[in-house]
Amino acid sequence: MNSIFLLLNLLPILFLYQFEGALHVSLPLTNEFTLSLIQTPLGSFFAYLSLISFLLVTIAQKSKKLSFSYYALQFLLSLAMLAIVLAGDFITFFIGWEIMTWSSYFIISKSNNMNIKSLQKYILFSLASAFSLIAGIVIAYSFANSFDFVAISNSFESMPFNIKVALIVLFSLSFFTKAGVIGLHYWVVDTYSKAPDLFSSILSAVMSKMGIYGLFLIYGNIIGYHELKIMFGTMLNGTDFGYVLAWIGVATSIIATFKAITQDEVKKLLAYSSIAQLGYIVAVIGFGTSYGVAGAMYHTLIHTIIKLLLFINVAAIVAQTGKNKFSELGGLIYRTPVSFVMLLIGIIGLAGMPPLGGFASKFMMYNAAIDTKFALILIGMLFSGAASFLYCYKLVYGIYLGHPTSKSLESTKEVSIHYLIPQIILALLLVLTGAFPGAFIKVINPILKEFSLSTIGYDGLGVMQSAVGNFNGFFIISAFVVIFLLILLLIWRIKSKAKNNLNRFDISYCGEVPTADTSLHYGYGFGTELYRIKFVNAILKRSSSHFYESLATQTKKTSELFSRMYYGNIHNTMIIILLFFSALFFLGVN
Amino acid sequence: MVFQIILLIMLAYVVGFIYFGLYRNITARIQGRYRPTVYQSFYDSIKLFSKKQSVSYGWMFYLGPIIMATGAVLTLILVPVFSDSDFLRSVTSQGNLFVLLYLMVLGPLGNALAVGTGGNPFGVMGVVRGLTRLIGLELPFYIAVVGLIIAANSSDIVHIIDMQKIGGLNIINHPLLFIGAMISMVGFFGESPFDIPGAPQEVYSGPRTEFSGKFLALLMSQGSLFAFAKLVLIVDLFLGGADSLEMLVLKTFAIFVSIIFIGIVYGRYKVEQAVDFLMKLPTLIAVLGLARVVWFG
Amino acid sequence: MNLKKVLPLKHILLSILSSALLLSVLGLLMQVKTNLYKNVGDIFLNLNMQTATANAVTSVVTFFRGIDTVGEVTVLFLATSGIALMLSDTQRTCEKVVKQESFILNVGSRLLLSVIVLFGVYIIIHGHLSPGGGFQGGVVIATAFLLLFLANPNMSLSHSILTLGESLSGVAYVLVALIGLFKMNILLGNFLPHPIGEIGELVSGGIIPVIYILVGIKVGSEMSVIVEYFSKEDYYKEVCDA
Amino acid sequence: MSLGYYFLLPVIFSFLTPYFKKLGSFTLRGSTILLMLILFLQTLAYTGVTLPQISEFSLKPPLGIAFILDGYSLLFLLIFTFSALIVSFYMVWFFKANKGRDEARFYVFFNMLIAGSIGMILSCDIFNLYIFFEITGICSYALSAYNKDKLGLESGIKYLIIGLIASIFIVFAIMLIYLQIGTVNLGLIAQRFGQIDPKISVLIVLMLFIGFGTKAELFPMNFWAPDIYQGSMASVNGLFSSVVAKAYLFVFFHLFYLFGLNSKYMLFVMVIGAITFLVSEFTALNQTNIKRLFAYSTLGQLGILFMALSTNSSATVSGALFHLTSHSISKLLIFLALGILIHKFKSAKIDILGNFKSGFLTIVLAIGFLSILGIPPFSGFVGKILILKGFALTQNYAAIAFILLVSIVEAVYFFRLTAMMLDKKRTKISVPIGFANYVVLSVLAVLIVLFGVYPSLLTHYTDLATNALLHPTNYLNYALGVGL
Amino acid sequence: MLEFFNSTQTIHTIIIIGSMCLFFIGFYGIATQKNLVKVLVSFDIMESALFLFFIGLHYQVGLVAPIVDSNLKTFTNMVDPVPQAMILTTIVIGLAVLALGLSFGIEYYKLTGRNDISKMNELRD
Repeated sequence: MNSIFLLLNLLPILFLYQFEGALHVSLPLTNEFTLSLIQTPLGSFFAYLSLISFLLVTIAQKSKKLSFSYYALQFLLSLAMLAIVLAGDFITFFIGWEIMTWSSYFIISKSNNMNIKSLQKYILFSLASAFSLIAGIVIAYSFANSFDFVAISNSFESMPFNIKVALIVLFSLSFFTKAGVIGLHYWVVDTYSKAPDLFSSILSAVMSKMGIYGLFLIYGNIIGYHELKIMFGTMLNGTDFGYVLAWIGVATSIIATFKAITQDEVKKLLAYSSIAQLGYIVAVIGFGTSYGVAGAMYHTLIHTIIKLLLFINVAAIVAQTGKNKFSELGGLIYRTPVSFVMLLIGIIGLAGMPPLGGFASKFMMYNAAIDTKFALILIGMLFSGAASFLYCYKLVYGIYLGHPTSKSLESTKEVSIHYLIPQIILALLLVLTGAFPGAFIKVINPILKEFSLSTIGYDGLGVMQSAVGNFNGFFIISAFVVIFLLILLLIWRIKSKAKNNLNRFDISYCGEVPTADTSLHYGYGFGTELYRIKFVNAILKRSSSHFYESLATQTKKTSELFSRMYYGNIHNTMIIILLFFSALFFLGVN
Repeated sequence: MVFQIILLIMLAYVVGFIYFGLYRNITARIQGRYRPTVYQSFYDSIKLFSKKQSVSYGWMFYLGPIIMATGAVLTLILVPVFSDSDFLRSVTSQGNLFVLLYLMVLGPLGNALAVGTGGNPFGVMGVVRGLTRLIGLELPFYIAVVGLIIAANSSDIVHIIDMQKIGGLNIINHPLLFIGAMISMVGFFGESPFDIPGAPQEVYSGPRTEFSGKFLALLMSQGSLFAFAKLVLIVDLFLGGADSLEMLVLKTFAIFVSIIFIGIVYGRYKVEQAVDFLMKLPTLIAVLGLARVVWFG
Repeated sequence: MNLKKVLPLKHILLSILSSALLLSVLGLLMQVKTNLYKNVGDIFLNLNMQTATANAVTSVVTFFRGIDTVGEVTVLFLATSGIALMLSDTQRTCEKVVKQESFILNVGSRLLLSVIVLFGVYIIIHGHLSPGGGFQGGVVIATAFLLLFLANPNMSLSHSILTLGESLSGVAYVLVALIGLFKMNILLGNFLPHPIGEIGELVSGGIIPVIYILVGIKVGSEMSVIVEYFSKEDYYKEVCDA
Repeated sequence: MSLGYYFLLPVIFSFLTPYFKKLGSFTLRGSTILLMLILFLQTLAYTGVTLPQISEFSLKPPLGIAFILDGYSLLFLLIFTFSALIVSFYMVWFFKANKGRDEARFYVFFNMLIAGSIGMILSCDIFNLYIFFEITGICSYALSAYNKDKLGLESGIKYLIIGLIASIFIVFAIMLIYLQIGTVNLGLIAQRFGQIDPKISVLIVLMLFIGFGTKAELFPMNFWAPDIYQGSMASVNGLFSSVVAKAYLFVFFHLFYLFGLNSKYMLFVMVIGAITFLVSEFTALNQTNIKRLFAYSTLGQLGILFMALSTNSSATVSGALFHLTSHSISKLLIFLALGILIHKFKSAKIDILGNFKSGFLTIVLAIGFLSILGIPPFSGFVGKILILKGFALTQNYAAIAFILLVSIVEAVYFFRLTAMMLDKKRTKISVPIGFANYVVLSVLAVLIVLFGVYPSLLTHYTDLATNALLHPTNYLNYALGVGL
Repeated sequence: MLEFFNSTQTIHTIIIIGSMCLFFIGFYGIATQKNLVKVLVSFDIMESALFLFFIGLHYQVGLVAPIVDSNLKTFTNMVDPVPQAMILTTIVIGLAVLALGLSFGIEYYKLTGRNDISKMNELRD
């Protein structure tokens, strides 16, 4: 089964490759709608991104026994995403969007620890997103008389200002929900954490990117950054619009980062981290400058790689140990060393540490902020980056370091090779993206041209140029490796002959002797300090769940109120009909 | 090239340890107790290096300090210690200020990995406190750095130094940013009032709990390397860099002493107090400086 | 005596509402002039000479608006089926108990039966000549059976005959309509040579008397079934209660 | 073929039912299927001819009564005959599974329900229409009460009382019309309706509105509807939802546009439709009985249709008709599938029904749910987007926002049901599905998908229907006998 | 005096008033009565009122029933036959529905012993 779908997943990639950017299909649905597929640089970037992600995840799924329907739905999902990114008109886009919604819904529902409430959360937010999208689409249609991207883009300029704003808000809301911008992220954490472990990687790495694709499509292609600038005016070197969007993104990033630190469930932490990382992308996407777009693109790529890596890693560990909480894991480093190294690479990327790709993308985004002089935005991003070290460390410590928290963990074996293959590929990709940022600029420049923005310079494959300084990824990573190896050689001698023969109680423990009940794993303790910091506490204490839950309660109350009318008394029903008649009679006739 | 780098490292090593010794010396004097010699840290480190390790926590315990040291050395290379050296300038321009900001954290992270491997909850507690403190600590510093970058419109340190040669020192042009950065520096040096993560009185020695012998020595040496690199960074950013060894020592020493004097008079903040404090006054000062740069610069 | 109980506020309000409605509807209907246009009935009256039935209402019912009558017959048939569905019950628990019957009533009603049925038949076959027709005659026939049931509670009708009459007459009616389609290319076409007799003769009007006879049979049997079910219902009720 | 067969064939069949019964249940079922097949094939044959088609009874219109088939009624005819065919197949399973029912009478009512509904949409005479209305009504009452249990009888009585109210108002209206206009021919009424006293015309419209609105389940007059659905069998519910309600809706809008009421009463009907939609969808949230829940869902969908059909813009109306078709198919699918479950579990409580285990049923139900919610690639999506597109073209953004917002409420309970079906923690009981049902449900599901991915199949007919509805000149010509 | 009563206008007025009074009595009945039989009777009253109304308004002074006999050889000066035909149909339909309703009522009464329509509330969620 797995092999068949692996091959099936290869097909779209080959298909796309075959066309080399010249794909242009149109298919009349009715006499009014035509479905069209057009391959743009932006679309192909996201297409390859998602297709390759699916391929990698499918490899990892070989280690599990999954049903035909699971694979079929997943394949359908990949096709739906392909439809989204290759769509040349909004109907195709929307069809892809909705198929994506429900096929992922059915996959998620296959998880064993899913409950109705979480499923509802997921689907309702997805549908709200879709409905806000369709509202935007039909409003745009009412002016353009066409669903075609080009036609809508052409007629956008002539729309009234309030319609323009409404369109931007509706589309943005829709895509923000998918990307999990704060306030609209209520579903994200629950869904990511409860979905099938390997599917979470798709959700976080690929599906959320569809929101980002949508934002690019709207801001870059359909409205156009130039038009945004005209509409909203400029601020510093960027646009007012970009500034507002940037604050939304930064707020998302900061809040989600703090929330991530306090999570005990591994996948919840990753989910919040996903929200935070997408917050960066949202922050820079509206700048309307080459660096902004390039940064957002780059971070999209990096985040996809990292989240695939981390989620597959965690899925493997969960499958191996059956535990998914930091307080229940720990000490797996020498039992699953390859996994540990992969996760380490992943979190170095996630934290944005220099030698790997994570830094390159962040640097690009920081550049964008400096370019537009959005200093506070930049500081916000840096700040959230600093806070993210804490959850990165929690991730690696909680799972792999310290002491095992239970006996069962001590006999854990290395995870299956099927989990490791995609991880190794992704880790290599992460290194490569860090080493050759120039190569990525080469990929991005056509997209910038598509948005009619100026291109970015690069010097060879290793150097990314920017107005405020260059970044030689290749130099940094080689210097790092060389120095690392030199020091390793130097220090090699200090390695003692002693084997790893320590009893877990052989540690300095305030002069006391720890016993079997003493908790030696600090996995649970992360983030407890944060509650004592006023500013952070204010963030952690608040939750959008209050709002949504009270909304649900209100809806239920309304429902009860209405259903009281339908209490089945035919006598009263008759009276109501007669009264209605009388009322209309007196109103209408006299 | 390799020779120059090794020379640089040696210089940093020596200066770093001397400063560390001085710090202990001066502190003792101020507090009116017997003081160690300036070279005490050297002796300590030599003693520790010659010790034998008898237990093992596994390979990650080794790699952690090595990553840390790598970070320190890389930082040192990327900071132009001598602003007129062509070699250093060319190396520096491969990276930029952002690379440095992140490299400064790479060391602690490597350390943290090793601490985690060590398996001592107190060590991890110290690490967590350190990382938590970092949230607050980096804020004013970041603001200062961002302010300078925007003012110079470049994230290249060499460029910032060159700008100061023309337009005057940043400490004069942007005093508020300097103050913000200095307050952060106090924390970066592990001085009071922000010294909680490693304070032995607090969490049983903090991150270093499980380290001994050669590891402790490695930790100390990279700590001094880092300290030196940070001092040089401040000098480069605000004092226009240093052309010669004397200028370098003078400027870094000035910064160093002021940091010590700031630190020594305060009691210790709890970690949340520290973050709270850092998020208020220093951040405010730095933001004011930044606003000046962005809106009126 | 509690006034509130006898005449609750709701009733008072509703009566006020009804009166108000009545007054305004009256006001409306009084003002309005009717018969703005020539009624379609007047045209029918003119046309009626062609169909050659003495009773214009009958030709309207069975011919001009013939499909209405098919529908009407169907409605009656459906109601009968519904009543049969409700009241004929195989699962009834209590057994049939033979009830005392009065000899005089029995004999008397049987005597009357033929007279009433004959009268009904008369009404049916003269439907196109004088007031009356299939429906009216059918109901008259049913009353004859009602009389039987009243006189003799143990009386039961032969369902197979009733069903036969009901089904065949219904099918025949539709077939008449369809023959019209085949012969005259119009449904319910008057395919019989209708000016065969003068107006006022028994054999006149083409298919109209045929239809009315069929309707009469159908209505008669259906009404009889209805009457039987309802009268038996009372009987079962008593027996079951006891 | 004459249009009269649509009514006369079922009538003959019903009259002969006692004899079919004697020949055995196979004959009974087989002949019903055959009948419905003939009607359906006849309808298919009509798709190829030029419209309108007319067949007169006794006299040519405007004097006589005629059946007229135009684009608008063709669409409904297709829906009705198709639904009837499907249900007649389904009932084979039903009566095999439920032995000892009065099968013959069910088929009588079933056939006449279809015939009555078809009569309502074909007849060009308002009094004749009223007779078909009553035929449909009586069949529906009897079918609701068919179970003869407390619930069934209660629903039958309620339905009957409501039917009486509706018919009183309609009869009153017809009498007023005849008094004013002197005829009951729809063509003539349409021609002369504008010229009568405005006060009386308002009264007539009001009475017709109350009459057909009550039956078509519009808001303040639909409190009975859920009860009826709850008390009836699931297959009957399917018919109510996809045939009967649609027939009343057909008449409502047929008269609405024929009498030229669209300019005056458009907003009113739209608001009423919107309120119906809102209230029903909110109420549906709170249900524990599955039949009741889908009754509310039906009401809600009818609300959307009323909103969209009253707009007088061809884009919206065409979308609404597409949506109507897709809703008929989807609701039929859902009710028939639920019928299988309800038979198995002997209960209609959602909690109990959620325990079934059958991949096939899960898939078809999910398809039905998604289609009703208007999610691609199912047929409901095309309908919904066409409606929204139509509203957008008339710049009616409030309606768009309203429909989408309430649709989210709708999604809440649909996906709650879906989640319940998919919930692994429930004790799962496997449900046997007869072969006939596999066929029936698959056909419906395939149609839903087919119309979703290839809507041109249907848009051809909806466009025809829209044209016929909004510009009834041809219809009027035929009804007035001008074109003959 | 007699002439006054013999005019079409007066007869129509009386018929309208009378039938509408009857109609609204039925209206009041269905709105207030809870007994199923009474409700059905109220409906019947309403229907009868409508029949009266309709037939009555089509009577005009000097017109006779639309039947030819030995005295009357042509269809002139006759009342409109269509309303009568329609009423005939409606009566039968009304009868059928009423009978069906009664049979439902009987069956329901046998099952539950109730005939109060406002207490029919088994059908609720």
